[in-house]
Amino acid sequence: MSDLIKITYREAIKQAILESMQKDDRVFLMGEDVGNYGGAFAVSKGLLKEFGPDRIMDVPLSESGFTGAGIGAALAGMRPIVEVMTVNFSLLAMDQIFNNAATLLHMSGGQLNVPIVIRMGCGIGRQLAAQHSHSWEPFFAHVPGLIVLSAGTHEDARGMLLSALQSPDPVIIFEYTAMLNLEKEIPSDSGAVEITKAKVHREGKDISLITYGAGVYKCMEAAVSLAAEGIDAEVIDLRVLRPMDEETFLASVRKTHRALVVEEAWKSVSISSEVVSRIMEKAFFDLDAPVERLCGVEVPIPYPKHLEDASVPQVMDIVDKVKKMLRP
Amino acid sequence: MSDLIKITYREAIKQAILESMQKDDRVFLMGEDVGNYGGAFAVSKGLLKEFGPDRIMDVPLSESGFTGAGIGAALAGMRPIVEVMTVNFSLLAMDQIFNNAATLLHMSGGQLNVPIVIRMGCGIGRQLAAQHSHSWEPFFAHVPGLIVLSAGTHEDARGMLLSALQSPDPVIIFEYTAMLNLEKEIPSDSGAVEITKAKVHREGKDISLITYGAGVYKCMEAAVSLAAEGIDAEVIDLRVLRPMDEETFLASVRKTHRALVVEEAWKSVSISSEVVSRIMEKAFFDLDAPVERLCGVEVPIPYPKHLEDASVPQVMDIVDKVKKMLRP
Amino acid sequence: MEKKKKLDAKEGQRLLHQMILIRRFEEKSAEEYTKSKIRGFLHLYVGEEAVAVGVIQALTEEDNVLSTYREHGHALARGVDPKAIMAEMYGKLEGCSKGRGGSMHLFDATKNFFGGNAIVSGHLPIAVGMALAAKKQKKNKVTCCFFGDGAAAEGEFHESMNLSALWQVPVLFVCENNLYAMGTAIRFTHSVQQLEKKGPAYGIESAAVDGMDLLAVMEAAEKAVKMIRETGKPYYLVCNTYRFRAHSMFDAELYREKSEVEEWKKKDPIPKFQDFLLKENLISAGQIAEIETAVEEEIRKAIAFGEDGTWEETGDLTRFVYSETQSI
Amino acid sequence: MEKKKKLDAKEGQRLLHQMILIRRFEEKSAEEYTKSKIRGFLHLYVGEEAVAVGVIQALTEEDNVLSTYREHGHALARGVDPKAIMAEMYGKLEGCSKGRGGSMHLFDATKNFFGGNAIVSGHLPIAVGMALAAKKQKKNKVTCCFFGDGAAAEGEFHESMNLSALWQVPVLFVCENNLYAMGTAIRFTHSVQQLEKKGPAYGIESAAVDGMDLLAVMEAAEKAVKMIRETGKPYYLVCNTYRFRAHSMFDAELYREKSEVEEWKKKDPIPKFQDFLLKENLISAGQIAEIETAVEEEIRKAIAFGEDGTWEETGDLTRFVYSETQSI
Ligand SMILES: Cc1ncc(C[n+]2csc(CCOP(=O)(O)OP(=O)(O)O)c2C)c(N)n1
Ligand SMILES: Cc1ncc(C[n+]2csc(CCOP(=O)(O)OP(=O)(O)O)c2C)c(N)n1
Ligand SMILES: [Mg+2]
Ligand SMILES: [Mg+2]
Repeated sequence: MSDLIKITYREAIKQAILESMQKDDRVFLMGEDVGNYGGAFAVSKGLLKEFGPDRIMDVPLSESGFTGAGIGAALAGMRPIVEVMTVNFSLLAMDQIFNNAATLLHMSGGQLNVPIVIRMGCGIGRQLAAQHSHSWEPFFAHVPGLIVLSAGTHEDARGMLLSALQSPDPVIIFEYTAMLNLEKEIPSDSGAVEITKAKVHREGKDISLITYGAGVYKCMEAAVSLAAEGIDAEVIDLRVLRPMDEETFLASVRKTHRALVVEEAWKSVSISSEVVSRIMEKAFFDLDAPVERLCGVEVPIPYPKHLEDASVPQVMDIVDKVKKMLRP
Repeated sequence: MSDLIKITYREAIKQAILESMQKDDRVFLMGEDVGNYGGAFAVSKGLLKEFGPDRIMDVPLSESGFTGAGIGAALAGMRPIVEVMTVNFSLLAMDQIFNNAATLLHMSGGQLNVPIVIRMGCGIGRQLAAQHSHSWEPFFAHVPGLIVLSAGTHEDARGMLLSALQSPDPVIIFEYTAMLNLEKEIPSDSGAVEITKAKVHREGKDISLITYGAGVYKCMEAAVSLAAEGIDAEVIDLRVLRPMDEETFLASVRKTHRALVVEEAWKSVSISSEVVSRIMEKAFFDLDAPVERLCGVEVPIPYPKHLEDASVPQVMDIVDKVKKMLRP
Repeated sequence: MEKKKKLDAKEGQRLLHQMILIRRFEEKSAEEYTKSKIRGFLHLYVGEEAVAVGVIQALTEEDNVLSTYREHGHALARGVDPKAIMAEMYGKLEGCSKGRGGSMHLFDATKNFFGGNAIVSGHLPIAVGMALAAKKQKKNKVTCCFFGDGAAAEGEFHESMNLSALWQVPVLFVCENNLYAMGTAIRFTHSVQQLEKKGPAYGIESAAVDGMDLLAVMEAAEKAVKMIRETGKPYYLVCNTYRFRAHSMFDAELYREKSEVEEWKKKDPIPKFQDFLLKENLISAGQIAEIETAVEEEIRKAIAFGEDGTWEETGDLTRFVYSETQSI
Repeated sequence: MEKKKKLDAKEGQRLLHQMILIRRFEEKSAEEYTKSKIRGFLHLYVGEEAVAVGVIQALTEEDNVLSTYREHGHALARGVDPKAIMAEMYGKLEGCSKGRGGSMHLFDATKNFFGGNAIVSGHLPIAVGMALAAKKQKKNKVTCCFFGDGAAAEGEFHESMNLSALWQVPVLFVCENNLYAMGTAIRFTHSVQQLEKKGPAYGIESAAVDGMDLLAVMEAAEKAVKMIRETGKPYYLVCNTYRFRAHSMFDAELYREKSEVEEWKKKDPIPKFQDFLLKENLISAGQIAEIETAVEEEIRKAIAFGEDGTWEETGDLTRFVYSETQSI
């Protein structure tokens, strides 16, 4: 086995960009402030110097325009990485992503591939208030034709991009801005990762915690606390929000007979709704109790820390909820 | 009780616009081709002549611009009805709807109301292919701050708009273009309708069919067929997709112990996912069998009739599915 | 002037053939629509033939062409097989998009014909991206993008113009100003109606031309393409034209006077060009009759091909939602 | 010229007071940010004071003002209580948005100050709509909308300019061209960098002015507002200015030379205006010192007010997602 290295989430993404650009000269990065500014979150700092302005392209505020341009470039044989600074601004590019990137292959009878990768910062946790704290994975996960990935760990922050660039189909990658500075250990040779499967991060027998994105480390932390109290939780990171790998979490539920789905997005019509529905449909008779959900409160996220914290599930909320579910 | 009149779905909407404009001179209609063309689907035909161009405003192709302008006008005391011709084009206005209309009240600490009504044609059924056949109710139903209505019947096509214009908060109304020519009988004095509750259209004891939009008449028809075979289905029209009235369908499921959720939207991360989840969470122990779903196939809708038909649940699919569920 | 001298008989006849083919093809399509052989939206190009033919003749086979939902003319002028187009509108597997797209979504990658885009203005950013790719790949490839006067009001027009000029990419924007966006006259959609005046705001070389005059369009297009190839910069060409028929088959044409249409029909590009050829002795009356006969035969074959085509198996509905091969 | 003659001592001192208040307020905010009293994104207006002060003094209390996330200056110039602004940034209930919005979302309906909008360009359509409402309501009300050079590249700029000119509504677009959109210099965002040249493409009366010169801005704004009131038409004013500080507190300023910043600091609008007042004997050194002291006191009070403010109860998190009263 290879050595472990300490790395921030930010650095993990950056290395992936760097490596993919070195490997394939069809790859280029375009987005607002990715070049001269060094990336809104300093992810691409230094890359402009390394690759020059043709491959690290600063673009004007024109989300629809440059995302569409990325689609066009992909159609024409390039491998663009389009950075939509954060998901909050992705609505402006939604038409391009949903009506073009997601439909062209099918609508053209298989003629036109759109091998674009769209990365966006996502989530809550920096007191940025209503218009800048969205968790909109559910929108993207609804749309056939897209592959939707959520990088809930450092390995995935690094590996998903590398794999996505091999995909003939459009891939959306959600990155979690609240985790950028977080340091973790990953294998020094960690590279491309599987992008069709969910992952069991911790095995357990009492309950399945099913989550993604910023929920992953939170659930792992909760599982540790729960273990101390004698509750053995299995933690599953969905990773691929579309097409969803249900086998992994169904197998888990068939083993533990109980599940809690945890996500930061608003509760209604969310990823967790879909997970619960699939368990209902395919593992109903394995359940000892109803599956429950801990999700984002359905409110435009407010600015103050205490209200922001109250808007999404925290580790203690997960712990408490599991205890209530198992020891009512 | 009042007389019944025969009316098309189109005429029902038109009467509502007419009546609301006569009643309140703050109301005006704006949208592409609502005036001189008479409405893309002839809904507003004749209204320009009646009310003049200040109140029936043709707008340029600028979905973000004119929807945002509607939000501004609402903030400033008007009661705009913005027609986004069809939901397919709403992505271009999504930022205005989600980041502005839905957030302003909360984000301003209760200072700013946005009493806008946004109507859009929706759904499949006219062989318009991938970019023109979307059912995107799920996106809107995910977003707090919005009231999201689905007019699955002629009474609602007429009544929802009247009620929506009384709301201090932004209301989205989905209208189903495939139903425009459909004639039904409604009470001649039918007017404003309740817009917080789902509706039981048919009582039954064997299974709950939970649906909305274009699924409503389909489920009613299926229920008639099923009745002929001795299966007594209850049919529930969700009507209000956000905030969702769960009481009505939970009560139904507690009675029938079985449910099938039917919708035309793509299956994953949909309205049906949310309904199933709430039943899981709140009526699990009342269930005799897992709740099932019949939804749109996850594919960009193709042009040919046979493939289009195969893309969404048809009456016979519902009948067959229910029979399989009840007599496995 | 110079142009007129250069045109030889063979080329003149070829172009006339194209225009007549488009005209008859559209007339036949309308007929097939009333017979319900073609369904969905059908937007005809009658009256505007000189634009597609005049512009596309200036391109090479390597160049890219993108168009709107009113694209039969562009596809035909591009050399897409009329049989494959008709089969597409019949919804058959032999169609140029395997029947999935219908009238609004003609694609033929072998001809570098990229649709067939039904979201107004949605293909402009894509065109910019394809041109960007050509620049990066150092290919001598112009990307030509057709769109309407209505499209120029969308934000994507602004973003695309700016991006193309900023990046200096070889794209030819062709605005087909037929004075109406559906039923909305240009005076209701643009504050400045000489649409060529929008170009200088982006520093883009711009021109307007009489789109009813094939020779004028040819000359303008050749000049534009020459400049693009020489400088690598974008060019914006406004072709002032008129559609003789309704916007689509759903249009009652309430928004314009019959007399206006009649006035414009006097400028019909086909007799005009025919007369020119006759006057210059580049064609004989007999040769014109031969063209008409040949076109009739082509269309007869196209219809037969459509009729004889196969329906895609319903079981293949979800093919090409994602790619079938992982390497492209 | 004429302007300079008209300015009396009292008014001159009031305006100087405003500029100094904004400057000191921003400096203090930065300080509070480093103390973690203020969180989220913080965008300072230092260097650009003459724009907000010069434009807003030309408006009446009835007029509407909309701004971006860099809006402290506009709020202060508009007369929003500095205490309420500071409390807002402290996240307290006494803030002008009840603490929900923070720095990027200042609102004060009593001052007709409508944000505080953090999606770049998202408020332009809203401004057009408010102006449209004023026109419909026959109110003598100008709507003034501030935005940046970056914003002008967004599609919504194009749509809003066109709509305002088409509809002839009383809106004043003020582009604060500070040469950067975050870290992207204007040469990377606009193909034509004299942004006032964009106005004629819409037939909108346009002008550019030295935004570092209060008197020049005042004169230009007064002329613009006068024209708007007289004609009811939109006006587009570009104020060329510069931000002395980083884009936000997360900005390492890699994209510009220190020397460039120093060069611009020589044009600091505050000493310039101060010198003018001194030279014209409209103020004495002692009076300037008094203003500084008064401002210091105001800011001290604002901080104390913020400190003493109350945190909203977590239980009230979901207040105002929807209105609490049904009639507005
Ligand atoms: C974004 C979007 N909005 C609305 C429509 C509906 N629609 C289809 S064609 C059309 C008019 C377009 O006019 P123009 O661009 O002038 O092209 P023309 O049809 O005249 O060729 C409209 C409003 C659409 N397809 N896409
Ligand atoms: C639609 C959108 N895209 C991106 C951002 C991120 N962002 C915030 S401010 C900014 C730069 C805006 O520049 P400009 O309009 O010139 O205003 P300035 O900050 O210079 O005052 C960017 C890219 C955003 N808030 N909204
Ligand atoms: Mg047109
Ligand atoms: Mg700027």
